[in-house]
Amino acid sequence: MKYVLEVAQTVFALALAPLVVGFVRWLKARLQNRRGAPPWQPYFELVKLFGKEMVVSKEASWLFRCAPYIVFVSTLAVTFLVPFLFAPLPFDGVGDLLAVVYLLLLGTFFLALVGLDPGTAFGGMGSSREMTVAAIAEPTIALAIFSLALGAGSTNLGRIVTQTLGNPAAAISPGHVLAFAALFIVALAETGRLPVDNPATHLELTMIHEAMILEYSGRYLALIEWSASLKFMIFLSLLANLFVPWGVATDFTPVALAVAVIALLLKLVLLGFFIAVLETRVAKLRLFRVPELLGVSFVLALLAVTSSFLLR
Amino acid sequence: MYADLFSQLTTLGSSGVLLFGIALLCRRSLHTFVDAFKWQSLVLAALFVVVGHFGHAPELYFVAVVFFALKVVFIPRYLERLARRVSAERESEPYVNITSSLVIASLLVLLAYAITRPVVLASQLPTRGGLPLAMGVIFIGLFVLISRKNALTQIVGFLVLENGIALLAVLGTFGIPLIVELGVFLDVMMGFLVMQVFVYHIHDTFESIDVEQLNQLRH
Amino acid sequence: MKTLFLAMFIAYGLGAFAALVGGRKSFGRWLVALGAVLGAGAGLALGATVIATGIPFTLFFPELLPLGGGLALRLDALGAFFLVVIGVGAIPAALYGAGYTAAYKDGRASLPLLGAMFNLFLLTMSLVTLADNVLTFLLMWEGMSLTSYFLVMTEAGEERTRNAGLWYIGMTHAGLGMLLAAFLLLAGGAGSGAFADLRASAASLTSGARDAVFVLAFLGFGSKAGIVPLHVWLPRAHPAAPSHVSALMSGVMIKMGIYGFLRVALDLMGGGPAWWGGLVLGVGVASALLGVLYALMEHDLKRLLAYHSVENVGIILIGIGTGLMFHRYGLMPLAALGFIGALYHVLNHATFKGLLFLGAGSVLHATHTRNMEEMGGLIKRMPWTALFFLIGAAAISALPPLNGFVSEWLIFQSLLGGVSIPVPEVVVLMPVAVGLLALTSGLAAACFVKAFGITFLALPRSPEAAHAHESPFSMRLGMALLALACVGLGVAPFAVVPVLGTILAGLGGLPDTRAEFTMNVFLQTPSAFGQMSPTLMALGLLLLLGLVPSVLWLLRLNRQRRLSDSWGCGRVGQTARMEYTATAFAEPLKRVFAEIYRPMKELTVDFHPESKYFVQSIEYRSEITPWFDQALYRPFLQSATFVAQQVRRLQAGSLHLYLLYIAIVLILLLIVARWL
Amino acid sequence: MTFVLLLFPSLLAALLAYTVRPYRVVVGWANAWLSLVSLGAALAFAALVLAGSEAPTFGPSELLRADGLSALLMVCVAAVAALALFFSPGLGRESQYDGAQLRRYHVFVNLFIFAMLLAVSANNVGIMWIAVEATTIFSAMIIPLALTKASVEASWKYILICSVGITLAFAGTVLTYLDFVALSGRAENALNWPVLLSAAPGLHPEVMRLAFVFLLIGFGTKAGIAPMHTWLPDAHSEAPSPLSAMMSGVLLAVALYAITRWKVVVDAALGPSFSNQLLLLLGLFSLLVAAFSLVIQRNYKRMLAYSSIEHTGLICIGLGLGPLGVFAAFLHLVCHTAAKSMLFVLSGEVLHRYRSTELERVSGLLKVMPWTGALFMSGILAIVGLPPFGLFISEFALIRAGFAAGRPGLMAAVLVLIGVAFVALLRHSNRMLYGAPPEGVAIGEIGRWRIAALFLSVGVLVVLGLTLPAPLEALLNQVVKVVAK
Repeated sequence: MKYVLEVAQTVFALALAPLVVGFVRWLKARLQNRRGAPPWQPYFELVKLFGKEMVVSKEASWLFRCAPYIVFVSTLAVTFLVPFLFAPLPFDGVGDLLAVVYLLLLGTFFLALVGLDPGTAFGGMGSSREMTVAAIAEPTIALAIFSLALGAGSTNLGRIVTQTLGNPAAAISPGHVLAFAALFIVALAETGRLPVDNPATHLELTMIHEAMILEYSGRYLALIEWSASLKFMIFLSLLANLFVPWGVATDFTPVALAVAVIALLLKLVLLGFFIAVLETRVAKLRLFRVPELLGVSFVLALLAVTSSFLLR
Repeated sequence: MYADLFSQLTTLGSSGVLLFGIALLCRRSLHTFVDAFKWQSLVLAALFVVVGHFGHAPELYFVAVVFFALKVVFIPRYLERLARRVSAERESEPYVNITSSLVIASLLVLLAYAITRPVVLASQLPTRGGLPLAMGVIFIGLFVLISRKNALTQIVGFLVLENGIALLAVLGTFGIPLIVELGVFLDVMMGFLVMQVFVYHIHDTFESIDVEQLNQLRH
Repeated sequence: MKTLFLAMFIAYGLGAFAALVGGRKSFGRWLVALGAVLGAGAGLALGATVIATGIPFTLFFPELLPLGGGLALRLDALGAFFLVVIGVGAIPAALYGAGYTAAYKDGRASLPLLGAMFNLFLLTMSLVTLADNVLTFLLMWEGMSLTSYFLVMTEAGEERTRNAGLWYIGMTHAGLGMLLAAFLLLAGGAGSGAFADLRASAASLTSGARDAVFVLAFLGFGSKAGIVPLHVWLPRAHPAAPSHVSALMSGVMIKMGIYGFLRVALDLMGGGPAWWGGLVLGVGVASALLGVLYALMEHDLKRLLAYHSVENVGIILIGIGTGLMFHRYGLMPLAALGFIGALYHVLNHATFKGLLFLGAGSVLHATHTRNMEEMGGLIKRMPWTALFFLIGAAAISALPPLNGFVSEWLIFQSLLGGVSIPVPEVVVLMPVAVGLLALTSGLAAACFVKAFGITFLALPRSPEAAHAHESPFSMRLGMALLALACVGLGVAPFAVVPVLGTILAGLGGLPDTRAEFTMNVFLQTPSAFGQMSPTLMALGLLLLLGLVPSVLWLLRLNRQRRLSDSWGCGRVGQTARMEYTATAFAEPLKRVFAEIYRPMKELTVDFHPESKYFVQSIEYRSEITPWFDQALYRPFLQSATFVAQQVRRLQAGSLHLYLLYIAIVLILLLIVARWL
Repeated sequence: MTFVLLLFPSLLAALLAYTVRPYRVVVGWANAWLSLVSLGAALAFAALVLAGSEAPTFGPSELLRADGLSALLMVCVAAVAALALFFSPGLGRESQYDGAQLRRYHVFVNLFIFAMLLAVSANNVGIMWIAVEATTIFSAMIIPLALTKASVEASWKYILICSVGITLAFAGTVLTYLDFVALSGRAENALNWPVLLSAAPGLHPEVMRLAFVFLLIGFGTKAGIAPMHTWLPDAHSEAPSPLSAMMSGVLLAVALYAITRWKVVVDAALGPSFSNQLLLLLGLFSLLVAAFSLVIQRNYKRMLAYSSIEHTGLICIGLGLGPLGVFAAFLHLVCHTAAKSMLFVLSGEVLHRYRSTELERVSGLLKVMPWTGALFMSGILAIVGLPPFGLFISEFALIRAGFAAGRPGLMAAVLVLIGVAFVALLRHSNRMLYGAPPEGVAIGEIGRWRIAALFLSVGVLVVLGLTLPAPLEALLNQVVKVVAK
């Protein structure tokens, strides 16, 4: 029974992901007092893309054709591990926070490879910058995990959520707050949001994530767009549920599940609003200033660890 | 009286040998060089006879005769012939001028005295007084070898060194066992012959017997 | 077990003999490969039986090496594990070698010597794990270095190889000197030097002597393993050797350094003060970070892989360092976890580094060049090699379904476990180590995207790359075996971890952790701090990978596919010059870590004679020379040559000077004798 | 009787070479086969000593005596002599020396061997000194076989430095005899070694210290201990290779034998500490000088000469490290003799083929003469102390003795210096072995028999490397019993 709920939760997350991206885009448009496309616009794009034929470059190899599936599958696998609605997930033992990070790295690895495959300058530039950002973001994620695990006594996501639910005082301890800030910056870097990479443009100087998938079309582009939005959704819900776990259902009664869904939606809206405001306020950083930003997040994470250790 | 006459005679003889050694240092021309050596060997042969007589060591007489034949007659004659044959020009300027080499020689003799103090105490023979002088001759022989540039003078320096040791032997032990003594003389003679042959070789290949040119083989 | 040992010995011996007799003919080359495979197989079996039964295998020849107390061989669990690692590394390399050495038929290198030395190298390396007294160990150790030196010098035609060979044998000899000093200090001079006596006398050593032995052993074994300050020979020697040999050297030989260090630090000395673990951890982190940083900047494929060996040895040392530290504070289960992570990474590194070097070897075999800037598009001409190289690259970047991830996860967990160390200032060290290890794995992923992307994908950048051909079957077979091993070790760690537990049981007081770390399919760390099941994860990924395309197929979505040019901003015709090059790929990271690299930049612009505004040519040169050579080795070499110059002046050629030497020494010694 | 068999063949060979006016090849071969007779005698002595019988003596007032120490050296000398004679110039293929030179060579080389054998078997210390002096004189005659500026200079320096050195040793002998006379009056057989040894405890310590300094400097010059080593590189690089093989391999060993004989007497007189410190000091200095002189070297014969100085230094250090050290030192001596004599003979072949002793002009040896190249490489690997060969074992034993004698600091220095010499030697020999052969050098192997003979010595080295044959071990134990009672 629990496994059916688990699959249901994954399908729910899968369905919700494009909406979250659409909502943020719509909100940003509104803030720049533009009418902007409706929040559910991404669904139309996905349906359109799935219908179109795939144009593949002559130089590309078999890797080009199967990479989208790998990227999508790896992101999908992560959704099985992340506690969107209820905490003690049946698949919790299969992978912990480290596994989540490395699964996402698997996706980025193949995406970067595929950026190089068609042999265009854009692809190369995109994958080079993507891997630079990913490499420098790694230590911050590891330290954020360290501080969380320290507090909860285990790196498994379910245990962390239940632990923080158990003693709410821990949620507002400096360790958690600093870790939240660090993880927030890294989330922006990983999902290609504004200060690090501009998701809305095709200008080769400013696009990192877009550059790699320039050559894709049709079904492949749909899969990659969907996994990108899913990744954005994962990071937001991680930020939400690990640090503000109230509302996550611990037993499987329908009422608790309903509460969990509403709580999740509320948190996502809140975070989406915050990101939209941030993106309209701040301009894109020059590539070689990104390491300084990630350096700041690294120091935050280090402080999180030491403080959570000293106050234990 | 009998004993101290013997020791006085031996110290006189050994100081004579030392004097000729030092004389060797301030000689310019080759001929006078060889003469000094000849006289030194003569005094040494006489010393052999004296020690043989007083020290009741009859075989020393035979050794003295051989020594005389070798070091006074045979070697100087060959040296003269060599000097004429190789027409050694005037002895080229030694490394150290005469006065400072004399100062060094005296220092060496003083050092010899200091070093051989325990040897003199250890030996009970009446002739022990001359031991430091013998060590002095050894050091001076070494100094001649180092300071002279001419190959011939180096051979003479080597022979003076040998005289010093022979003197040490006769004063300290009234003559080492006969087989060894004869063996030593045989070696000295062969050594001298080989060195003499080499001087001819040097003369043929280097046109002069100044050892200064022998410095191509380095590092 | 004795028959297995004899089988191994005879197989290697026959292999070497066959090489000497008929090395040049292809039949001879296959015999050599067969001898090596059989020998390695017998060694593997011997190791497996010793691990399975737990009874150590001993053999003693008193009349051989009587000065060192006889040729004593004893294979206990630790040695057996490394014998298994040799087997795992050697079998594919030998198969690969049969095909690869065909290239030397044109007389560039002497095949009989290569074949014979290959077998002897494997034999001496296996005997290193079996040695049970000081002289046997050192003899086999130096024998291993000597045979591998000959292997490195097979292509001794170029000056670069000779230089590499000299660096290699010089460094290993210095290492041997330190090991000799360490062992003799440990044995307290007297005694036969058998490891059993060493264990006994180690306890009675003063703490100062124990520290000296530890540092000497660490430097001696570290120089072979390739830790940072002593790694300079590794990027020179490994690329110079033929690829199947460098696969063996990188994958297996540097592990002998780890084996030796574990044998001395853990088994003979039974652990020591906390700063031992701290030193190993510090050097491990430094090696890992600097290894990957310099690998990023390399565009010679084999040098890149050699620098990665330095990085992975660093990771192994991190595992050992945490293990030693926990051992010191009595947290035995965590100590066992650290060592298990290290040993697991030893096995994994042997597989994926071997695979990568063999892949690089077939690329070299096909394109006759090691420079990545001249490759490209090989995936279309060498599909199998590309697939195997991709598996290797994914494994080394610790991506989930493969074995790199499992051992890196174990080492991360042991680092995270550091929290329970009572001493606060040591614990602060842990998060820094975690951060740097994560940075290293991130950079490794970036480096292998560059390595695989530039070498195999996009358009061929040179005619050789354009005409590359797939490598023969034996080479692909070797790579296939290793790829399978990578996937197998990645998917089924629950089988391997308990075996590692039995190996470490009782070594230096470690508890038997056979059942502690695995619960049927799951891996978990002490006090259930971290739990993961790579098997289920791999199954899940596979299931989803099958599910998603079938769902799309069921929905009858549009499946046409049309080939056309890739987007070039409207310009017609795409050439290889438009692609990203390896240097360009690594340029952002070079700019980020500029102060570590301190790159030498040189820009020369010569203007048109008439006017300053027109430029005839701009030349930009930027080079990165590892500053170890300048900072550490150059002054050492300069001082040696300076002293040599002074000593040379001693023999100045003048006879009088020589006689003066004798006189001075005589007078000095007389004065000494007389008065002192 | 076996003494006659030991000494007489070389005299006979010298006589034979002298009488046959125009030199003919048959004389060379006869000498070579005669030398095997003395090798047999030496082996007989070794067997005799191993059988545990009292040391055999011979001649008026026990002139000759063969105990463990001298038996070991006899075998070494006779073996290297046989090897050298089989490779002497003038045997077989054309040689660059004319008839007269060859005749002079064969006369004096056999006299040289006779002198060495006499020195080793002499019981009387004076006779030992005379024999060592005789070796200098005989070998000096044949260094300048072809009269060139370099060989004349080398031979003049050789004869002068060695004669001066040896005369100082004679001064030491006289001082000891003087002390003996002061103790118990003149005696005909006073200079016999057993007599001297039994009287040693009574001798005056101060005089014996002076005497040992003279002896160490004297025989040290012949042994090539720094700073008296300056003649060695010149003499060995200019002499014909078989002679330099013998000089480097065995003559240094004979001088070290003499130093050991006297060390036993001096240790009996004033305890081992004085002689050990001197030996360690001079040994370390010669190791230092040799190791760093190897770093910048342009002539491969001089390179081998400096490596002999390095190994002499090692043996001296071994002698100064107590009984374990003496065992290691003499094992090192045996291994070094085998390796160095082979290398010098090979360098002769290389010189004959490449016509130059300059390192720059010799390259691609493995391509020009594969088997000789392989032999040369194994020789270099042996003297550098790499495993399959005996020197690795003896260096291990030496350093273990050092640690046992409580001198880790000194051993660390020794290890560093050995490392410097290791890298330097390998750098030069790699230059020679690999690379492309210079044009104008004929490709082709030397005679099959010569390679077989040299493989014999490689075989000896490998056997010494892997195990220690029982007779040799027993002989070495006898030596240790004699030397470090």
